Amino acid sequence: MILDHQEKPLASWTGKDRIDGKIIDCLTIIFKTGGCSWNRCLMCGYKFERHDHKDPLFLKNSIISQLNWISNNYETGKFRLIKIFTSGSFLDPVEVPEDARNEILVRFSDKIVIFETRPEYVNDKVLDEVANLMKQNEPGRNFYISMGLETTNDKIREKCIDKGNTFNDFRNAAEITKKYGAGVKTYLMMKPLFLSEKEAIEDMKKSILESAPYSDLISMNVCTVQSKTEVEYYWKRGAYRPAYLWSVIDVLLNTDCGIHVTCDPVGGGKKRGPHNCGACDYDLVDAINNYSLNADREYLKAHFETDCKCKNEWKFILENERPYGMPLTS
Amino acid sequence: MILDHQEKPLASWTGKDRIDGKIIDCLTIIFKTGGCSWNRCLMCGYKFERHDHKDPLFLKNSIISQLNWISNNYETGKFRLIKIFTSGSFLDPVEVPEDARNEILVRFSDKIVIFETRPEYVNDKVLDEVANLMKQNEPGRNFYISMGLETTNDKIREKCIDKGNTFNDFRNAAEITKKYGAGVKTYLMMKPLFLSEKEAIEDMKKSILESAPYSDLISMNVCTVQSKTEVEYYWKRGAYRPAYLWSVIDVLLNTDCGIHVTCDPVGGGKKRGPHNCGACDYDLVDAINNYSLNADREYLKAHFETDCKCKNEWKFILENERPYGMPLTS
Amino acid sequence: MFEVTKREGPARTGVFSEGELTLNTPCVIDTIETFPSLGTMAYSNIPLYADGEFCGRFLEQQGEFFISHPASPESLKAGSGAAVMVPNWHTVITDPRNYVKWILDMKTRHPPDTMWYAPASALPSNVATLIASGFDLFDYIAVDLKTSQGIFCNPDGEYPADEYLNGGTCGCEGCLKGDLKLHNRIALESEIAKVILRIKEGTIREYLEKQSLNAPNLVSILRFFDREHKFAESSTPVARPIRLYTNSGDSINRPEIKRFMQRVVSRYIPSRTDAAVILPCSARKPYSSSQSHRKYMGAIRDRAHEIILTSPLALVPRELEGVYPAGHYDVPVTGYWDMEERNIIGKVVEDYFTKNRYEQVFVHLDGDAAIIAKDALERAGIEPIFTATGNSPTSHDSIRNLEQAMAGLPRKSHNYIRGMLSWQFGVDVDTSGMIIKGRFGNRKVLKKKTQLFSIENETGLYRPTFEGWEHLAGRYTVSIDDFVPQGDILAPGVIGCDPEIRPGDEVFVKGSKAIATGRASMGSEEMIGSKRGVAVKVRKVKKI
Amino acid sequence: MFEVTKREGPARTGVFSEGELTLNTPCVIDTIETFPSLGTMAYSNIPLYADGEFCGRFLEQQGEFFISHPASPESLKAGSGAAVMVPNWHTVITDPRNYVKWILDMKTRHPPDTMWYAPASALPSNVATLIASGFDLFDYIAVDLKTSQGIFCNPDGEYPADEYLNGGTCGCEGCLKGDLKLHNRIALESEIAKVILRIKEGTIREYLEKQSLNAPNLVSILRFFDREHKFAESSTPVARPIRLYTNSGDSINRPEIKRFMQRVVSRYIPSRTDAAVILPCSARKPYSSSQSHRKYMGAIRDRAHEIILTSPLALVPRELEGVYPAGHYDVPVTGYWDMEERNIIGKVVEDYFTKNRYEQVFVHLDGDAAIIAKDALERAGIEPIFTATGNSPTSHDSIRNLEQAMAGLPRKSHNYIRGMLSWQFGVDVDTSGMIIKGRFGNRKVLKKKTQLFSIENETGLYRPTFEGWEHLAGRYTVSIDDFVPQGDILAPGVIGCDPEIRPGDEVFVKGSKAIATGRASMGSEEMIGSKRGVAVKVRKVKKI
Repeated sequence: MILDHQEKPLASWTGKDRIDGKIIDCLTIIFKTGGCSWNRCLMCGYKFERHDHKDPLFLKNSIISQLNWISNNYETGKFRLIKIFTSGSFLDPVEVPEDARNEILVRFSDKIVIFETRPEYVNDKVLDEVANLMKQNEPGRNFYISMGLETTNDKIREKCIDKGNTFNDFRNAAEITKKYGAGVKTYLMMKPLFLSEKEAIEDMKKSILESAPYSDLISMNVCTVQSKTEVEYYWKRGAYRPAYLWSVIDVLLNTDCGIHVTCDPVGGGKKRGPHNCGACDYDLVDAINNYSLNADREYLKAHFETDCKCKNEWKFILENERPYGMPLTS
Repeated sequence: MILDHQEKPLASWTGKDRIDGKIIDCLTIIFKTGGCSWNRCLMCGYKFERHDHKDPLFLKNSIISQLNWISNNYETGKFRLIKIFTSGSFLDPVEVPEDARNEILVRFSDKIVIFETRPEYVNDKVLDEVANLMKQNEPGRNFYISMGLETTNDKIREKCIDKGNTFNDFRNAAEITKKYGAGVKTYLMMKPLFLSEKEAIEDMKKSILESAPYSDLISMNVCTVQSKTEVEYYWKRGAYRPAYLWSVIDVLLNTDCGIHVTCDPVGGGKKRGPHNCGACDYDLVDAINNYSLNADREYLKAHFETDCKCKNEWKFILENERPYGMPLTS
Repeated sequence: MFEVTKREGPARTGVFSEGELTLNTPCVIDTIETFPSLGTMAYSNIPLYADGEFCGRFLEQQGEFFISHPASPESLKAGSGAAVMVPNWHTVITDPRNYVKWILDMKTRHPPDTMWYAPASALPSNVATLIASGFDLFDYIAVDLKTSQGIFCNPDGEYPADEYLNGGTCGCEGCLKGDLKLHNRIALESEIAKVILRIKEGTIREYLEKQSLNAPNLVSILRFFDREHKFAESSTPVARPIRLYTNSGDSINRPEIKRFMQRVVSRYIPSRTDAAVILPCSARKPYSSSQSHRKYMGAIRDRAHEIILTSPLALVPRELEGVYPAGHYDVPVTGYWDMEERNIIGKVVEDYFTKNRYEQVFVHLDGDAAIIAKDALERAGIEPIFTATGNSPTSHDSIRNLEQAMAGLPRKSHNYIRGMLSWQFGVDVDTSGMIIKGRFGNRKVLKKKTQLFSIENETGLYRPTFEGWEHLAGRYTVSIDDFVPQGDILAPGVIGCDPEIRPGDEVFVKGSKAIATGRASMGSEEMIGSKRGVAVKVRKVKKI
Repeated sequence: MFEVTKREGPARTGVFSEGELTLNTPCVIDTIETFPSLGTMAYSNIPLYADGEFCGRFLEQQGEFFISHPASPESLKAGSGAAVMVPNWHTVITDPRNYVKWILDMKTRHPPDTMWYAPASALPSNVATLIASGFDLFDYIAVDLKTSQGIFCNPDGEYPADEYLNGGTCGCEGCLKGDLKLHNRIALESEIAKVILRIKEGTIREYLEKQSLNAPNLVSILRFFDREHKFAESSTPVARPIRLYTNSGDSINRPEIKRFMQRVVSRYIPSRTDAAVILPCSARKPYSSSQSHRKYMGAIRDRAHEIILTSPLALVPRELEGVYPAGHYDVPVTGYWDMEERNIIGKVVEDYFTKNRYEQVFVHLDGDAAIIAKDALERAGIEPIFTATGNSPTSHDSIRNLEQAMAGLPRKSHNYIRGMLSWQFGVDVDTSGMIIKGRFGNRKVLKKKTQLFSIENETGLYRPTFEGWEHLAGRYTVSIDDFVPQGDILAPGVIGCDPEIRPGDEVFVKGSKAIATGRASMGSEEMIGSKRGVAVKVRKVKKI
């Protein structure tokens, strides 16, 4: 079963995830693929994590080799949930050749699989194929398609992210997904470039409410400063500041859309990630993580209500940071 | 009568002077002599105005020649009063050989003569000789001996002037003078070195009152900054400031000793002489001169009561300038 | 509508008015209250560092302010009188190179009579620099932010409020009440008031040098501006009736000093080149009123051209000793000339003597000054004669030496008129028959009985009469339209002018209906570029 | 009684107490009310410029102050704890040369633990200079005088009250009431409060550089003091846990900078002299945490001794990059090195490489820095190899060049311990077996399992343990009497000490009954000369 040629994926880790109110063991895999065909998003640092070769056969072999590495290095049987990322779209045949894609799906067809794709690759033909490959060995959905909607505001998506698609594209893809019994996991992006702290919060709250009807899971990413991105260019020049953790919690606590919105504040408390003043960051990151997993609103709320010297600053920023005078802090 | 050899005195000028309540025409002569034998006073700039020769015959000839220049250049008959200065003492035989002195006295024996000397040269022998030379052609005194008492405070005279004599020396000389029917003209020195403005005023008021019993005339000199003197040394370094004109008037107005104290504020309004702020100086110098001549107290008082921006400063100085923090202005 | 009322380089005072609103600038206000459109600019952020392509796609002109961006198209210009905002200016304050580059780019692109708003930027410690960069309008955002962070602002910097608010360092109402926000706002308002008075007095540069020491980036901003000499120079007054203090190491690069140096080398014409003697300066100004210079002049007795070597002006020919800033500067003296001043001054000496070839050059200097002159003259290919000996140029021996060195040289008075006219107007005037008459404070230049110039006491500048202007070859002319000026000439009336004109310059006004003499209130760029404000204060008008 | 509580060169805070009276200095009070004898000194004036003969005749010690005069006899000394007055000090403020000369004369003559009163001198604009000269007590006379003259005082200077009192430049109670006297007094009090906080923070020098720009004479005073380096250096802390800003042209002459330069040349011992490479500095400190230095170090890979050329510190050997002020300075950067810094820095480079003869010297610099190094090395008789090419030392080509130049050189790690110990204690320690352990923030030097030093995070200084002191050859020892220290060691307990000790130095305390480790609170001169105050903050005591 184990092949000779084994290539390590870009990354892989295990953890717990909350799906449909249950906490289950989860394996996350990031495959090195042909790379995102769009490849223009301003905050995306995965642009360089791709094979230079675009030859489908080469890509297929590489991806399957990575899959084998996973099988060889994890007891895959232990995990109920497999989350698959590439640096682009799992359903993009240029990036992930179809037979490689299918091989992966077959390998994990006894689990819940979540994979990420841009909506333009979600169509009946592909979904039909995918659905057929995934066995239905217990009740409930056994695969989810996650899509980076980022925001429901097309203007922001265009200017601040340069995502190249629309809310409507997402909705269409979501409808197709549902048609095939799969779930939709929606990724939203908190505080991309060019938004004031308040604009970012408002955009996120609105996006959660507006995307919920089309989503089964919602995960809010908080923009971080990744190497060699536009975001980093501006950040280095004092023209971008990642969101305050206060803002993240504000969004999580004060947006009721019926779906438990999860958030993994990557880089939380670091300069390049969502952060406060440094004194309160550790506790708040912890509270957010706890909330994502346990959905314990009260616990998060208690943290939101504790005081820190930076809370005044944050309140001031919300009221006074304007598009023509921002960011006010770093 | 007019001799060939004629040497110009150091200076000579005509004017009006007030003596015994009358205003009379006056000729002032400053003879170049052998120079002051003491020659140490800190403010005295006449130290260098002397013959290098000390030979009595040379000096006699020079002085008589200067006397001749005066006779030749002024209608001496017009003047009732002759004021004689040397850079030292008229009665010092080393400075003014006796025969030269006598020649001068004889020449002006029909007038009132005032000459200046240090008290140590006033003795019975000389006074007897002088009194005999001066004809008594009208009632009243026909000669006055003026002496630079400067202050009645021996300590100040020693430290601040280095005069080398005492109030007692002065009193003795004044008594001898009176014995020979001559008048005593007392010179006082306002604000020598090392006195604050207030100390200077107080010293002067006290000196006027204390010297009046021994004086027929009192003239108050206000210290000026003369070339190459100790006063100039300190003045250049900001460590001496000549008196305010306000102070001069204060002394004149507020000291009632029964004698009209005159004052010629030499260099008045200039940096090196008594001065105020520059704006009011001209008027005040004028008022002081007027007072000296006309003894018009009201006119002077009116000027003292006018306001100027520097009056506050002066009042402040009087109250706050201390021996350990002075001068406060320049 | 915006009108500049006084210029000190890019710093200025002005009046902005629109309807009921009148702002005397520079000033700090609650901008969003006064300009409500600022509150409706959602999602409009364009960072300063964005490129032209991004600006082109997303920069929208909206609201009450014209929005200026370093990368916006050259063709996009604010109108005269407009309020201009440079969004996010606070983000470039720690980036001196771009700060200065962008100010230059933007300020030269838009008309001078526009009010400039730097949002979220002003602190008591940096507002002098912002104003000196040409900003006029500020808000409370930066100080209020500091308040929210528990930071106490004063004109020196930002400090922990717990130590400073009760530390007795400030006696304002905010401090008395323990109200940090009030203190911080008052501190900013007070600082702006201070800067305004400095602009009015003409001492903003001295203050700027001082305030720049608050932070390394402020020093760098000052230095980058100084490297771009022309930018500030074009609106820096040609003279002021006050002292100029060159206390800082950066003073030598201020526009007035560089301008003086450049004019001495490029404009000034000496009236004799047979012999020059280089003399030390004196603390007293003009030099010739000092004791030391009386000695030198007594020894020289007009047998050589007297040129004073001094820091930071480099060379002051005797004829120019009274003109601003030669008669007005004051500098810390320790006897030590630092290498930077040696270098700059040495270069001027070299250039001057390379251009003006004297047959003989006497150096009557000692110490560092003598070395500077020696090295510079050597570079100019001149072997000078040193006349100061022993301990000091004023010593008996030195003066005797100087006197002996002059032996045999012809006497020729300094031609003050030609020297000054060449320096002030850049022309070589035939001054034969012209003489200076009158006591100090009321000096005039006459030719026969006709007055050509009066000499301004406070600045040393020459003020031409109509007859005087006839000698100045058309320089410093302001062309106006076909009207007869009633009072001062306003900027819109100007149709052209000599590019050399600076605020305070004497100018000749020429139109088809009238000529006039007067003094420029603004520089040539502003005369041409502005639609508001007094261009020339007219002294005399003549219909033609 | 007077006790100094914190020293920043001659500037200090202290407490004066006598009976009911307690003064926290520096301060301004109505001196004549507090010290009534001042009111009874009639006819006692002795100008500062009086000579010794005059002083001898007329200077009387009277009243509550010991009267100090520049010309009074050497033998006349104030007692420890006394209040000292220098009468008429205000008259020398415009005479920088004598000002500094006399301060040096008088301050070295009298004990350090005396309170110094400068009568009639203090204005908001000059009091920083007065305090930095060692004065502690001031009166209101100078500001009240300004009030009487209608002059408004602020920390920048003196101005016409009619413009300033209502000009909005100050929000104090006096200004609000239109009370000039009150304003002027508050301004002085506030300024002193500001200076006190600066002394406490350790930033008085930065403030002094700024405040000196108020007037040419204040700049000259600063410069004359800087020439007398040793005077201020002896009481300047050896390190501070804060940034050091070198914003002014005079910063290069501040005691901390000169001291660093001198120690690098005279004390520091490099651990290899086969090859050195001179590198550019980086804005980020320590340098090795910067991107550029990571590149250089990656290319060098311990095949040469790394030495950083930087303004204003001149040379920073890699081993010293973390120590104060190398890890703490911030400087305005424009890419231009002025001639004065070139000269000073070049001299250090020359001296360093003349003393430490490397077999090969690589210069990995560009622009002005490369020229400075080249010229200095030439003077030291060294022909270096230049490894930076093209546009920048960090360019791909430059880094490759550097890497290639290193080929064949032996790898040898930098000996941080030996480098730092030589610099800090002036000793050459055999460091074999010693290693640095621990994470940043908690680094220690061990030998086998014995800890010899801990490394202070904020300053980079080495803190010896008793075992560590055994390696330091008796340097930095404070000798005490035969007692066992209970808590800190007070000045009277000190019977001798290493003259090199400065405030903040690590010291070894040695007495017949005990030894101790600790940190000096005062410099050696003060330890010996004072009768009050903490001399050494003791960390550990051991009875013997």
